Amino acid sequence: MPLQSILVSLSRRVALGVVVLWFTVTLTFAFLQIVPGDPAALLFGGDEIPTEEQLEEVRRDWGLERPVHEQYLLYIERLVHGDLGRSYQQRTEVATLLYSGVWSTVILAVAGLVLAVVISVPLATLTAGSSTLLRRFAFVFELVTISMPSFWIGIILILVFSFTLNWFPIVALDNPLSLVLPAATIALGLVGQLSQVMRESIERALKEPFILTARSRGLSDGSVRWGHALKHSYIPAATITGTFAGNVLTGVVVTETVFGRPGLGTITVAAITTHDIPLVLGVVIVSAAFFVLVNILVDLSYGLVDKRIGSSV
Amino acid sequence: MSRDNTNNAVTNRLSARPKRLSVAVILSVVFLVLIAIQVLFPEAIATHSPITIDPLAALQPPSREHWFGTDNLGRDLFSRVVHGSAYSVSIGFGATLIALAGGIVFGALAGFGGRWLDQALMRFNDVLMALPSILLALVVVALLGTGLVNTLWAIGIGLIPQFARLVRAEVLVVRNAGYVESAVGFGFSKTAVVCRHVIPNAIHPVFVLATISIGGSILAGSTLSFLKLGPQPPAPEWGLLLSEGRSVIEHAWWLGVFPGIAISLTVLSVTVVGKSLQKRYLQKES
Amino acid sequence: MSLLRARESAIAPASAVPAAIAEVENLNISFPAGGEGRHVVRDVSFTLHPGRVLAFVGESGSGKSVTARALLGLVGDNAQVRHERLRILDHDYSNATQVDWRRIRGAGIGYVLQDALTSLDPLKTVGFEVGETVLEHRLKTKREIRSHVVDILGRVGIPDGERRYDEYPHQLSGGLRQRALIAAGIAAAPRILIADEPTTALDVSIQVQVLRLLKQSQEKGLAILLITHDLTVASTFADEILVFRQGEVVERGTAGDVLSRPRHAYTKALLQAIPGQQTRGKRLSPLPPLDLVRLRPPSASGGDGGDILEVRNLTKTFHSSTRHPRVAVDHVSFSLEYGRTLGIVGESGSGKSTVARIILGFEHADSGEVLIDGKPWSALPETKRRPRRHLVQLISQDPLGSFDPRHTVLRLLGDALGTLPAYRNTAKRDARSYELLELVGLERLHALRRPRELSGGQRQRVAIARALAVEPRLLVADEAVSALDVSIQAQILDVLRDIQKQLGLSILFISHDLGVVQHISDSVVVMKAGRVVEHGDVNAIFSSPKEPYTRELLNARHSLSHFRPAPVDAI
Amino acid sequence: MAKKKFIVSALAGILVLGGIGVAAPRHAAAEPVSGGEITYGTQTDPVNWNPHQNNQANAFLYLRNIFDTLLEKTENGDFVPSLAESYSVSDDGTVYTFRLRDGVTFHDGEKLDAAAVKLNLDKANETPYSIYAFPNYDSATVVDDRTVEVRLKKPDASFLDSIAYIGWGIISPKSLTEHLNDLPSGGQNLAGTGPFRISSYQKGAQVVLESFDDYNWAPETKAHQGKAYLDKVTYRFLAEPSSRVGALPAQVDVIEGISALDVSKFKDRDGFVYLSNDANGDTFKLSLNAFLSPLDDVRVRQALRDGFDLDALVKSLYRGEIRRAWSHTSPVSPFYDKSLEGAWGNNVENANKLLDEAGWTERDSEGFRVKDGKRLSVRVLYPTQLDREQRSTLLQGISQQLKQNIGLEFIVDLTPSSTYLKEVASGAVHIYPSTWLHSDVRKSLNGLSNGGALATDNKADPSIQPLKDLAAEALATSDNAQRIKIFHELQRKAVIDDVTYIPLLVQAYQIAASNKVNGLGFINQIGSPEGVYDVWVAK
Repeated sequence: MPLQSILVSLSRRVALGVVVLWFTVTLTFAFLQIVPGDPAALLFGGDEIPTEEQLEEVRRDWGLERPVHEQYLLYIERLVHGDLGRSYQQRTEVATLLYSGVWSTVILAVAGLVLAVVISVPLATLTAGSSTLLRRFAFVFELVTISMPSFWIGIILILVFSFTLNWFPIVALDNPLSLVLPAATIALGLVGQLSQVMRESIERALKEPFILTARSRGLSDGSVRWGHALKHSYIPAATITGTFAGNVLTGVVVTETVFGRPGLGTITVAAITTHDIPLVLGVVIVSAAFFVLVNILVDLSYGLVDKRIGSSV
Repeated sequence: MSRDNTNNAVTNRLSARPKRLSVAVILSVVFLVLIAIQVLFPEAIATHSPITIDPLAALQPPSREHWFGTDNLGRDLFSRVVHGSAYSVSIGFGATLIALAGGIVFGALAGFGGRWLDQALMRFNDVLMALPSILLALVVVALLGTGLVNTLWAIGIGLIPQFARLVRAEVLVVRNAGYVESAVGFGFSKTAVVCRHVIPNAIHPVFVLATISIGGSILAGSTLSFLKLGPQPPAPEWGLLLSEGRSVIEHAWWLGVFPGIAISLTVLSVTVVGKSLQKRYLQKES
Repeated sequence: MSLLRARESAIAPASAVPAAIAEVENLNISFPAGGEGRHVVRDVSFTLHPGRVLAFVGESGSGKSVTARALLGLVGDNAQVRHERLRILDHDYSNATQVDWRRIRGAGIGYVLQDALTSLDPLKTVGFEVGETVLEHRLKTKREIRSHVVDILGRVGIPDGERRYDEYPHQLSGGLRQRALIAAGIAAAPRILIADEPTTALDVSIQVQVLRLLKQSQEKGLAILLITHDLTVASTFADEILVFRQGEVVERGTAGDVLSRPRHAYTKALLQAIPGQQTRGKRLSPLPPLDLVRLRPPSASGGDGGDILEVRNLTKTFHSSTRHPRVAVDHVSFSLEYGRTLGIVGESGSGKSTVARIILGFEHADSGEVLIDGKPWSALPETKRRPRRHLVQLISQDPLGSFDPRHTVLRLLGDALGTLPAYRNTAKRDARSYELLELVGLERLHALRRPRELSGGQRQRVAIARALAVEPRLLVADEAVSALDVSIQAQILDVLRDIQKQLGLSILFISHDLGVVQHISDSVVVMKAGRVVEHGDVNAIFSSPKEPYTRELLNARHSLSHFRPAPVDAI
Repeated sequence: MAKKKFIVSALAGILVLGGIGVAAPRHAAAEPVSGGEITYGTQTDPVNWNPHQNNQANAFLYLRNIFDTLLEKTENGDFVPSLAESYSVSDDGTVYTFRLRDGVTFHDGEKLDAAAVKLNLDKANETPYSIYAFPNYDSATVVDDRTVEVRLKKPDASFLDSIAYIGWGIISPKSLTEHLNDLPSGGQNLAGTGPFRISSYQKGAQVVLESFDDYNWAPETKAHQGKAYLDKVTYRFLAEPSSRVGALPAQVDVIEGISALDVSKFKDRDGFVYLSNDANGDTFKLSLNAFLSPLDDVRVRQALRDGFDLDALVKSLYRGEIRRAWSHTSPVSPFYDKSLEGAWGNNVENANKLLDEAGWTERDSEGFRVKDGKRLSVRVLYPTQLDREQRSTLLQGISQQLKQNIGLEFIVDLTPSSTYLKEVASGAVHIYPSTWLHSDVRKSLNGLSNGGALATDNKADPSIQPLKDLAAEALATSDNAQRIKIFHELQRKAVIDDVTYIPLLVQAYQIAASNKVNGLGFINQIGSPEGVYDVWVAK
């Protein structure tokens, strides 16, 4: 695919992504307007019931007395300038809050995804189309991980590997080992699906004539699997991983809660439960942008792995 | 020479390969039947009332009297699990039904509605997909409040994009299938073709996805319960039981183990059945 | 003809035959899966000699490919292979381990499959695929491999190997792709080459090039095992032919003997089934003619001498966002008289199928018009065309795809009949369906099967029955016999001819196979790149083509079948 | 204006002794050692780090390390110097004069002076910025560099409680003027005068505090003077109870918030220290909306109060680690009315009689009492985020018993805080379970005098005016005995006569630590865990 057409399709996707982002923000904004609860009352906080005058003051302070459409336009205008507003509950820049959580979450998510891939690839490649004991083990392992709520997996991992065996700390965040169990919790949520999908496409590839051709060249079973068939599982695997990565916040919320880790998940739950509209919108924007970005990357990677894509479209 | 019987032999060999049900599928179906009985007749199976408290019998380990032990108020855990099945199963089915209905409407409109409607709907779908499902669920709960029915909506809405995509893709595939063109060639009207051929043929994979997403919905429900955003106590919903049991798992392991096993076995069974349906219906066609 | 000369030089006196480099005696292969066990190869023996070509000929499922794969130990994990002797390149492979097999694959025996698009890994570069064998057997280092591969690519006639090295299979044309596949097969300089249907699915002109390439390798002393369903190809190319049928060798001998003096009835039937000039007006299959007179509609033939189909100046351009617009049909005009057959020939991409789709009303032409029965057709809105749609029916290459997979044959026919006012009644519909099945040579028990459970020939018969059900005037047969084995093809061609003769239907017969077109058509349209190159009576065009392109096509076919088997009944 | 001068040195000795009694470790044997660090597993990541804006008792342990107040409250309710070395009150009780300690600096190098204190007091009384505005605060005046005068609108006995409360922690004027908007999110800009300063803060994860080397102004309530023993403390937020418990001792040195079930793992076990402390302020109780049918009938309220066996429930749930409550007010409060103990509760027979009298005589198919076709039903609204220590389980237990014993439907509605306000506004809520933690006389009185439930439910009702008058009298009087008398009267009214409150649990705080950690304790004023100024680690 020539560079120019890559750029054209890239810019088209980015434009589309911006539209999706804008849609998402608008939808969420609209959603949150219907959610019950007076933001002014939340802003006031405290023990005592505020008077109407006090509420008025707060509303003026935060521009809540304006009509909804004005608030929306103001929000979008600020957003275009990179201003995400200020959290109601924490009275801090939303951007600062998100920034404080985003790296921890990204590290956790990436570690989880990498671990999932590291487990799934050999599991799928070695067991595709075979009926060995390993295949049976893989079958059971995948089904069990698919069937367990991830918070339960997390709790069991903590109990066994942190509190009982003391292999992996979860408290000392500076210790890289503390990432192992949370990453494993995220990974186990993906491993089942990922390796099943990969195995299916590897098995499909193994039935293709080019595999027979490869074998006829004297390649060993291993070379055929790793050298030829594995690559054919890339697209479905990347699709699943892309969807998962876009939706990684879901896994992260649970994992961060169970492990008491900082990050966007923790911020999300707090933002929603306290009805902190600017913060919720901030989280939505960040995760939707992440989703859009990941999917653009995944789409582009298709073309890199399979040259037929892009030239045929 | 009999008419082309060599070819015949080949096709017969391919199509007549016996598809036996595996032990896993049989066990799963049996387990799901048990769950169905629990849902329909919980009183017949439960040994105790699920809500009667008995402070003197609190936190007893599993015994002949209390098969799964008792919780911190002395309620019989087995009976709570039995009664809770209705909640979890309703979440699984309810959310899937919502997703199915929404997905078919969206997907079919996009698949048949022409280019612009398709583009608009699919962009909207992208938006729903870009919203992490947990956020969607959290917002829905914030909007509607907690409780079983709201949980079900919270999960179901999040699943719609998946179904819409599949329905649309299937409709597009089937729409271009040879038999649709052939029906047109015989002079059937567009409506007749859609009703007779497109929908019946597009719906199979959708039902398979539905089966699998029942399990996913049960898991999602338990996650919402864990975040205290699902059904509220004293409902014996499994996720809630598990969530409540987790803090005492070191002292009363049964509270953290049996509800978890109930969830996992149910989801596992649904998944096994779904996968087997997928094998039987989808791979045969491809 | 260089090929012709090459063959003659290869046929040398028996005493000159070099010593065998592969010997197989009484090979038996079965698949014991499912308990009953399937015996796919029975007591097959053969030998391969340097510089000589052995051909396995047979229809699909006859066991020819499996037999060849036994030489590579690639029969399949669950297969049972028994033999009295299996010697390859002076080694006994009776009890060979996987390691032994891997040593001989690629390095000792090269293997070339049909359809390079699926036989080359689409995600690997051509260079990688060709070099893989060499690297696997450590014949070259990674540093040397590039120049070695480029060299081989040059040898198989792929120009600009440096560039091609980094390209992917889909970027190559069909001919180059097949050459690349052969390059991969011979890259490690094996002494035996197995070529399994190496020319199937290629256009005639490219088939010739590929065979020529194989011939060159043979001349350099390679022993070639050619597997083909095409007797013509085998006859041009092979020194010795084994005819396979249901896992057994029914006939063996030199190419000349087998083709000119077939002993076995099966071989004779096969030869007789090959369509072409000499078979015009004759039956290809040994089956009796159908009795279709009952089907004859009361108002059979329309105005004699008139045209059922008239195509005027059709043009169709396909637009795509990433590519240049492609003109698929370019000012095409022709007509078809009542009760006649018009053949359209052309290589892939010539636009013949697009013309068919426009005629069927599945595609809109950019300009131009199609008239059916002298009345507007393509210009009509769909709602107006719908009541007349039954007049034009399609018989496609892939009948399976044209059947709703959920329906039984009975339902398929019933649905079609339901469009006619006379068959609103279910009982009437069923009775008529059974009648139709019988008429196209199927049995009642087939009515309750689903299309998937039928064989390819049976499916095509169902498709024909369904088309006939709605009392059409024009049948469009788009590559209707291309996917069928030669004996089945013969049956279906006979059925089509019976239909035409007895019902007076008109047939538009589209095919890339010149022989088939020559056999069945009254007149012919030759298409290339969306244009009509030549149009006229079939005999005139095939005997004295005016246009260079037509001549080219005919020459290519001729070089494939320089040897025309005499009509069998003449022997 | 006669001034009551408070002589610091005269009382110092007594106060130090008192201080040791509470804050000093019960297990301290060896000599304290300086240096070292600890990791402290806590329940709460503060929503807001600005002390003027934080009302989470579980966050005070961090804030108390970072901020000082003008005065400190002792265990027996007296106020002793902290940043103010002395104070005096005018005779009419409306003017308080504070003399500030010399040489106090903030973490950011600013000096503590009268202007800084005035700024803080003004800010702390400014709404909506502060949530701790004092209703009777009028103004603060800088008299000289080290003297501040505070004027009240009218005498108020609870003023010093606010002065000593962490909510009025003194923040660096630089922080308040230049970084006001950043204070809620913690970090380096949050400068106080306390023994520790924020080294780093990761939202949702942990806050690391380091010793403030200049610190030399500990109040006498502390066990030592000078800088803190520890060089560094890492507070790791572990919201999951099982994580805190599981992480001790291998991964953390100290934890707080231990469920009754987990106590046995640490209490009286080798290698561990376990401390527990009752909270000051209110107990965990049900606030009844006495203005909403059917609770507008006092007989129904009494029946509800007596219709369940609280002792058995508490014992089964908390295994003796948490006590049942008898009064609206915490038993550790000086205003606690001990005579309420054993005076009410678990009288099913009488409860049924009362309901019969009140006309709830019929029963429906589920066994609930019915009157005029209406079921005897009350709705309890409880925000999920307040649900800890199995409180919702306790409520369910009560619900179940009320159904079995007296046929009353007690619907426990758990709701996330985002919908809580909507539910409250709906007006169809009978009962709010709540705890209010403070040692503030005025707040206690407010609660006791509002006739139950939320102020919004009944603030206009004239029937509670006598209560309000009593409360106002208690607040205004300078006679503590009189105040205690009024308190007792109000408690008895609220629990026995009017039944506007049904006390359930005495809120308690727990700390567990590995036994090398010494000097842990609780905050005198409200009873929650104290900062780590006095904590040291045995080598």
